[in-house]
Amino acid sequence: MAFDYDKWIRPGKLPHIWCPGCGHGIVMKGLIRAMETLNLKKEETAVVSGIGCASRLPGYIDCCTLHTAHGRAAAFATGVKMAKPEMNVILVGGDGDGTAIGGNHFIHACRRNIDMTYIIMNNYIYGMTGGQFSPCTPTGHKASTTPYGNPDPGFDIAKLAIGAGATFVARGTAFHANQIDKLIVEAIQHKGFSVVEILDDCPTTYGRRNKYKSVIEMMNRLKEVAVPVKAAEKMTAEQLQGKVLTGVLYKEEVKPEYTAEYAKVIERAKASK
Amino acid sequence: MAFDYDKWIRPGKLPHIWCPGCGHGIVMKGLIRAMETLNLKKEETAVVSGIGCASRLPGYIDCCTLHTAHGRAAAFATGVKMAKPEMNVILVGGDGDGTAIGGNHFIHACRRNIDMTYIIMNNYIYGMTGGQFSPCTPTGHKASTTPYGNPDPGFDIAKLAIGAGATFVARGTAFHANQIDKLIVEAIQHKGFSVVEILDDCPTTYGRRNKYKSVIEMMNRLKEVAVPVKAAEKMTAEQLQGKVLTGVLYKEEVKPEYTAEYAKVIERAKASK
Amino acid sequence: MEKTLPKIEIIEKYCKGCHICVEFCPKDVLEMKGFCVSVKNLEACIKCMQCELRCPDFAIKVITE
Amino acid sequence: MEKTLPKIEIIEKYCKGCHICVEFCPKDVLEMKGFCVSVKNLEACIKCMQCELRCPDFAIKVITE
Amino acid sequence: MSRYELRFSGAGGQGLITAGIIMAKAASIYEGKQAVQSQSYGPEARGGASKSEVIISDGPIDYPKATTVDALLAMTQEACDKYTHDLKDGGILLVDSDLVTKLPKGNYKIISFPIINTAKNDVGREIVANIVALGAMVALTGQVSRENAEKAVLSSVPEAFIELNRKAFSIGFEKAMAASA
Amino acid sequence: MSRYELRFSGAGGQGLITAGIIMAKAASIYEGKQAVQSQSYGPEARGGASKSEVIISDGPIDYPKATTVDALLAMTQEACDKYTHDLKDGGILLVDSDLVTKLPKGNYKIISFPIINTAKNDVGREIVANIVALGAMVALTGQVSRENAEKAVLSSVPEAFIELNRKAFSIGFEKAMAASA
Amino acid sequence: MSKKVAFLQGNEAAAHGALYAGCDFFGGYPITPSTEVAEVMSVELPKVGGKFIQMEDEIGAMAAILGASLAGAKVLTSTSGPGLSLKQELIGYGCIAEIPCVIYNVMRGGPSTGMPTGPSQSDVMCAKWGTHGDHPAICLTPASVQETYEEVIRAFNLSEKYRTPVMVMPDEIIAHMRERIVFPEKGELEVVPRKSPTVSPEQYKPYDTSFGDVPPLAAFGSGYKFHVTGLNKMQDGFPTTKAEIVQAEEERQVRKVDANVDDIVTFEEYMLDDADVVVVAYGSTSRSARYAVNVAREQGIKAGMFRIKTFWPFPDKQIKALAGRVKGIVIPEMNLGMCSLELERCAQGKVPVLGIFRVDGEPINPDQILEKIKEVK
Amino acid sequence: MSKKVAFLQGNEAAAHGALYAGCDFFGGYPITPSTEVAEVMSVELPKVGGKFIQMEDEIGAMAAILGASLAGAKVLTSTSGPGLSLKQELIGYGCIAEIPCVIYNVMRGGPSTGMPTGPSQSDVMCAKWGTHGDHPAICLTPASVQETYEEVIRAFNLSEKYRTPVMVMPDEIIAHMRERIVFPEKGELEVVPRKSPTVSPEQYKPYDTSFGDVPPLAAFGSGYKFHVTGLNKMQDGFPTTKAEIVQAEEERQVRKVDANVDDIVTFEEYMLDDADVVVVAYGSTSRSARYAVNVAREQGIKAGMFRIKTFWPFPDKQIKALAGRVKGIVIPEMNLGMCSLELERCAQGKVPVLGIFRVDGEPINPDQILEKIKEVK
Ligand SMILES: Cc1ncc(C[n+]2csc(CCOP(=O)(O)OP(=O)(O)O)c2C)c(N)n1
Ligand SMILES: Cc1ncc(C[n+]2csc(CCOP(=O)(O)OP(=O)(O)O)c2C)c(N)n1
Ligand code: SF4
Ligand code: SF4
Ligand code: SF4
Ligand code: SF4
Ligand code: SF4
Ligand code: SF4
Ligand SMILES: [Mg+2]
Ligand SMILES: [Mg+2]
Repeated sequence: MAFDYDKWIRPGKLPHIWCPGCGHGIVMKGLIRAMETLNLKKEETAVVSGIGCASRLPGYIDCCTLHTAHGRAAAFATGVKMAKPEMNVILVGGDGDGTAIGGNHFIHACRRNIDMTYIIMNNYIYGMTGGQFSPCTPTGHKASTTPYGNPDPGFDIAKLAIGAGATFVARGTAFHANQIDKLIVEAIQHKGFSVVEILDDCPTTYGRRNKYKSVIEMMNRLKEVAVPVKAAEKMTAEQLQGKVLTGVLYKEEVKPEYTAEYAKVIERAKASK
Repeated sequence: MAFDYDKWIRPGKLPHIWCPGCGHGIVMKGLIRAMETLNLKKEETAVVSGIGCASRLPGYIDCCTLHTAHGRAAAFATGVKMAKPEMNVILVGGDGDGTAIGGNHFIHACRRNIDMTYIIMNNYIYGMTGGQFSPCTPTGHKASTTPYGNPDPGFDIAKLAIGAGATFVARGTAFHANQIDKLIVEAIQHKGFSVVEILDDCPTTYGRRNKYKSVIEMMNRLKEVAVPVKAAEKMTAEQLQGKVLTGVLYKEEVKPEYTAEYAKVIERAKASK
Repeated sequence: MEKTLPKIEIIEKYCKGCHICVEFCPKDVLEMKGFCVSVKNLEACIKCMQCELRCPDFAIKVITE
Repeated sequence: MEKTLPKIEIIEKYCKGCHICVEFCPKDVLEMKGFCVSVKNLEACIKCMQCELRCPDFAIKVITE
Repeated sequence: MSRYELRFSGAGGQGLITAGIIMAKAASIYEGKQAVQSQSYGPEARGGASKSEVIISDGPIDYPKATTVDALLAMTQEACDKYTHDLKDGGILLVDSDLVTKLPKGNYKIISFPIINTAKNDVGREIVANIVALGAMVALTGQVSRENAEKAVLSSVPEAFIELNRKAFSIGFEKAMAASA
Repeated sequence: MSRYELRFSGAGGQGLITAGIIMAKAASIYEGKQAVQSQSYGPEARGGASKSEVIISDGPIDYPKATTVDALLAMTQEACDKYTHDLKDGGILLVDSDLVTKLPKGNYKIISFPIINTAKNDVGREIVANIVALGAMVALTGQVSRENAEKAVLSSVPEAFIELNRKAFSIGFEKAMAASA
Repeated sequence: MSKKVAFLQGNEAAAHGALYAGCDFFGGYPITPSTEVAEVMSVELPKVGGKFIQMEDEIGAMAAILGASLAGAKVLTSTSGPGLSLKQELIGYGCIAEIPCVIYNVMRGGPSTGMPTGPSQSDVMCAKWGTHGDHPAICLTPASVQETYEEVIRAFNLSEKYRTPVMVMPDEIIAHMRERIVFPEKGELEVVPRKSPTVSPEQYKPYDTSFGDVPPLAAFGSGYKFHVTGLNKMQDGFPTTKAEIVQAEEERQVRKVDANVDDIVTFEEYMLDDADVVVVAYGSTSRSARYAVNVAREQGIKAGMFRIKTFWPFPDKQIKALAGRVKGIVIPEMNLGMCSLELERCAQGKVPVLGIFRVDGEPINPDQILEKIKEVK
Repeated sequence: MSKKVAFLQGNEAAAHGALYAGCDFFGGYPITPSTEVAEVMSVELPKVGGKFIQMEDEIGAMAAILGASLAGAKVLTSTSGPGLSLKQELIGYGCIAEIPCVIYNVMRGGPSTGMPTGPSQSDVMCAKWGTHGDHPAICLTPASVQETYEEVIRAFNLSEKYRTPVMVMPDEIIAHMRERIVFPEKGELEVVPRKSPTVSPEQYKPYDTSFGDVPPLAAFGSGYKFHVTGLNKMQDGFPTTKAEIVQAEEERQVRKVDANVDDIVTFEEYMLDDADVVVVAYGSTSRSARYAVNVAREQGIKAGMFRIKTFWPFPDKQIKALAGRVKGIVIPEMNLGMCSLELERCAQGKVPVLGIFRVDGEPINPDQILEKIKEVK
């Protein structure tokens, strides 16, 4: 049976604004399937984003949705979650939004380990503003502001999140569409701050400039570079050259979750009265 | 022979503003010894800071010194270094300045791997504003804004820097005073972004609140928790419980340095004319 | 055993003509017609749902009962 | 062999009386006098420079020739 | 003053902004007139309706946006519906006959031919439909000479595509002449 | 109006802000007068000179800062040098006799005794020198009753230190009475 | 029964005022000279089940309170100059998305780091004009510890009533001086609750002007689901670029405040009935002004004071009326002339506006004001 | 020899103007509708050995240009509303530390994210009042592509001459429209170099007023060593809280600009000689205004235009003079009335100020202005 996406999409809001072949739509579908799997209550679920193409996602989802300012999703969401810890709080956005201007809020959300799930749609570029390089654009690649090839090294978002203290980090790709929901389900179920990076593509501003002839070519690249963590264990460093690990990259359950810790502060404070 | 600190200190600027027993003075001395060891040219050396007690350091050093705004040292310094790549650029500041408000500039300087050295004086607290907790305050500890014990987990600055892409990360303590200059020397010599975290103490706003009876007690704690990386290799996980590794924690020399990469951009651009 | 054919629903006003469903259909069931996808060979469909899964635009549904 | 004694210079207006030099002198050469450090037993000094190294305030120098 | 207003409209990605720019460039750099080009676009830069406006005049141009449009190109039905409202009485309306089937009521000089298809079939690349359209607009409006317009086209495209564009321009120019004859 | 101005000055960390606050509290909460306390400090909050000002009045207090000071406490020479300038003619000046050796010229009622040493030796803890000084200021200024001031002291310190502070206050009060007698 | 009294700093009073107003979320980042607010909130909030969070910077703090407010909390942040500048982008977000919140900003010496421990009044203009774009502004400038307490409560009320960010801006003198404060009983002062929707979740629109210029705001997690954005939006909360809608919505956002100046603007008139010279003052400077006016009266000069309690919206009407009645306006400010420009605008050339401008970290003393009063002929 | 001409967008012209002025460092963060500036700079700067860096956010971009300027570079950043708000804290830093830099801000619909692709003029007030604390402000509002080119050059010149941040603020229409531009020859337009110290490094003080209100600025790495801070400072650059010094330095910082309005303020008078009605306009709106004035003249109405080229410092003197001469002032703005308030202040009640305020993302068209002109009786 066809999956009933409509149940989660606000009536009248499609078609969405994304370009033909933009990966963000594929990620949105994965998120919807995950929400359905978990049977989330729409009224008890907040979907929060910053600004960017990816950040337009909340407008389509029939929940409590918050399209904040560029880079600020994690900080707004922290406020929502602290005020209403019983809500499911899901953050969505682009690589630029999350790791450039939003980098500080991102690492601090990781540090606090507050129970929210952050889905980063990493298309290696600032799509919305027309294709300037982002902190995730690979070195040497072309963007509208790197006419001579990008001199900047890119972030490894997963490594950054782990370094900052996140307790669940996963990576998928828009090609591996049927895994997206599974990663998101596991992330939402995780008690603590979880990061799900989905590599996807911006054919419009990134693909053309970097000589990808079509959306399909870009999709196939995702297929080729991805190596599931399990498979990678059996591969040599050489074989892993240029590859990107996918699946659940990191998970720990020792570090306490932030709102639960704050509940204890309240207890202690009340006891002290 | 007594070390001639005066050569590097601006006449008439001592005594400095730091409290009795504040570790920042010890770090400043280490920095001066390092500058002397490397025989840096004062006019070719910029010392850049943000705002905070630690960030007052540049005012004392007889170089090109820049006391910027809270959290912005790394971004200002990036401008200085890009404009004058031949200068030595040294950043100094507190844990709050560097990892709270300055966290984003910090991780991006790590990512770019721009040839500067960042000395973070980590006293686990916002000293200058009177002892509110910082992102480095240990969980459970007392600060003026954590009357019931700090619910926040702290950053591991070294882990964060490595996660963000820094290529040299070291840690020392104010107790191990004679190692400070050695770490800084190695950091400055490293071609790329180097981070030197020095654990020191704020007796005034942190010590008292957390029941350290004296500056000496705080110093001795630093002595006890520190374990040199070499020594740690031979220790069990149990033995390492509650310890902090010191020495050069991470070093890699593969990632290209940023200003050198940009020089290549200039070459390519000129060639394209 | 008779094979039941699925109903492939295409929402034309959502389809942006990106070709993804066409390319990733293992049985070459679909084709582009102008800017929009259309079904060229329903018989061949094995209901693998790849097209529905991959379409970024919610424009194609494979209805199987 | 005669031991040459160092000169221990204390810059009173820099000293903040933090006790660090006193406590970390291995030979108990120093003591606090009011808010400021002073030398109590120069003879014992082994010129280890610990006091100079650790003083956060540039207030004590061990001059050895 | 001799203010002449053109509007190039269609869907995002059809290259109409470029067409407008080339027209304005032809007027202002090669024809010795004055010209201003401007455009507007929504957040859906790459879809939805898009427009590019060109004002051409012998003297200085103050207001850079259209007041009453002298000539309108509409490459989609949506654009035609949306942007005809201020086309002046007797103004020129050029449409792609395949895509714009519902023509507006009003006293317009309507010219229509299958612009995209011409690009695809006659020139060989759909992507130059905007230059076909431009050629047609140059022919229909007479604001710049064919030569100057061609110069503007050729100075605006990459070396490798010069021939393609020259061809597109010419065919557009000719088709319009024929269609309006 | 009965505006009375006090200034507590000394080095950062000597607890003079606290002394000022307690004085003002005594006046405003316990004595039924009105009082405002304010302070100023540099970036060197924990060193350098620091001051705390208290205005006491029977009616509303507009300007919250000192205009001409009625009574000044100076716990260091630096503070004495810096803050005496607007002490009024005939005003009260209380100093720590060990630390303030150069007394200002002018027509002041100067009272001096070794405040810190009193705290150290007579009370047993140097840290309560500020309360010793406060006791003395209460005695010298007569703006609040001894009882009300004591109440203010006791309501401002942690339970465990009540006795210590009571003692410090009393000794300060007595010493000042004796010194000014 | 006698009321609870205490001897508090302005900043401490502010925190207690917020608690009285029902504040249950504080997001902040420490900065001198406002830290005491955060410190008190960190102690008190969890006692009543509220949340205190120290964010990574001022932008994060502003974002957190906006998020919490949308989740139904009554929210406060506190800061000072540099922090206010950093918050500006998101203050604009609060304005366009119409999210109630209170920003308590202690004015210290600027620009930039300036003089962190010195008082100033030089943030009053950026209270209105700091963020880009058109937006409403409400800013209160209390002049005593008690008033700081009360004005923070009023700020919460105005913020809820008009669904917009409200600023309270004491100068450092007010923030740090200590005075006796009398706490009102519960119920004694008005506390305005958030206007919640009366319609069902299906019918709810977050900017539904059929309920007037200030539409009810539902909370996330309360059974309502809706969309909030910082883009220009329609009544249902979704973005639009339709010219008519954008114009209408922007105008409504500003009108909410402008059409209600009489409800919002408060001031105090002191000895104005027969005054020839009026000192216009706000914050701590008004205390010096009152002192000076009293002395002037003693000397037979007909001076009076108009004390601005609500700096924004500016009391245009009142100043215009005054300008027609007096011979001169004296404006002492701890800045280089900000209120002064507004007064000139309102005075319309009818009377001279004489400024006393200090930015040296020292208070303006009564003598300076008295001198200026005497300059008015 | 004929000059080089091109058909460019305002933003592209801005980048080329900067290059003409000797800009050799650009630090930015992309934002619609200003991205073309960064894009052109990323292509052109390295060709001449200059540096282009894309920072992690607008705050970082502002910090980077300030750092680079201290290291001797001529620096530019470009942004739009939300970015301008974020830069505010560090703009104040540039003011107090007196660091030359040019901020190019394209005005789009606000507040907050607002309407990123729609034009507006609603950042003009935050150009002056955005950052906390007292500080000087220079802001230019060009009205054509050619003028954008030239005004960016002038901005660099003013920035160096007065050692202070200078803003150039085209609205989105000017930024994105294309016109023919004629490039000046090298040497044809004035390019003001930085005033470098004439004294030896030992004698150098970065704020040495013995050289006047604008002391020479040495570059890091040029043999001079000195200290720079965002705290109130002495002439030698070190922090102070001494009242006299702070007051004097703050006043000097503002006086640098205020005492030189005649050098800084530029404007255009169009048909004003005999005008009864004056349309005051700036940026793209002035083009509609000129059109409307022409039509009005054709219809026998004595209309004229005063075009503000330098928005800050505001042309107080000129407007005050005009107000005494005309019957009415019409001010069309793409905001809800900002310049309008300044005009009211300057008009001092002598003439009515009639505003046309649009914030819907559409340009103000000549008809609207004409209509308003006719309202003046
Ligand atoms: C404060 C601020 N700065 C800059 C922008 C401009 N801006 C909008 S989206 C964006 C980047 C988008 O990139 P990303 O987050 O990767 O999302 P994508 O569009 O690629 O999906 C930028 C720079 C803005 N809206 N606000
Ligand atoms: C924008 C801004 N926000 C906040 C502050 C207040 N502030 C000054 S220093 C500081 C923290 C200092 O802590 P840290 O960097 O750890 O240095 P320390 O004083 O502990 O050495 C804060 C929060 C400020 N000056 N500017
Ligand atoms: S510009 Fe790129 S990221 Fe944005 S919608 Fe188009 S393809 Fe997607
Ligand atoms: S407050 Fe703490 S960090 Fe600051 S100078 Fe004192 S001891 Fe050092
Ligand atoms: S379900 Fe599978 S086989 Fe059938 S059309 Fe879709 S992709 Fe092709
Ligand atoms: S994948 Fe979807 S949008 Fe793309 S062509 Fe197929 S149906 Fe159309
Ligand atoms: S040199 Fe060593 S032994 Fe001598 S006084 Fe110093 S610490 Fe003591
Ligand atoms: S360590 Fe330095 S400051 Fe401390 S007591 Fe000794 S000399 Fe004085
Ligand atoms: Mg992206
Ligand atoms: Mg610290």
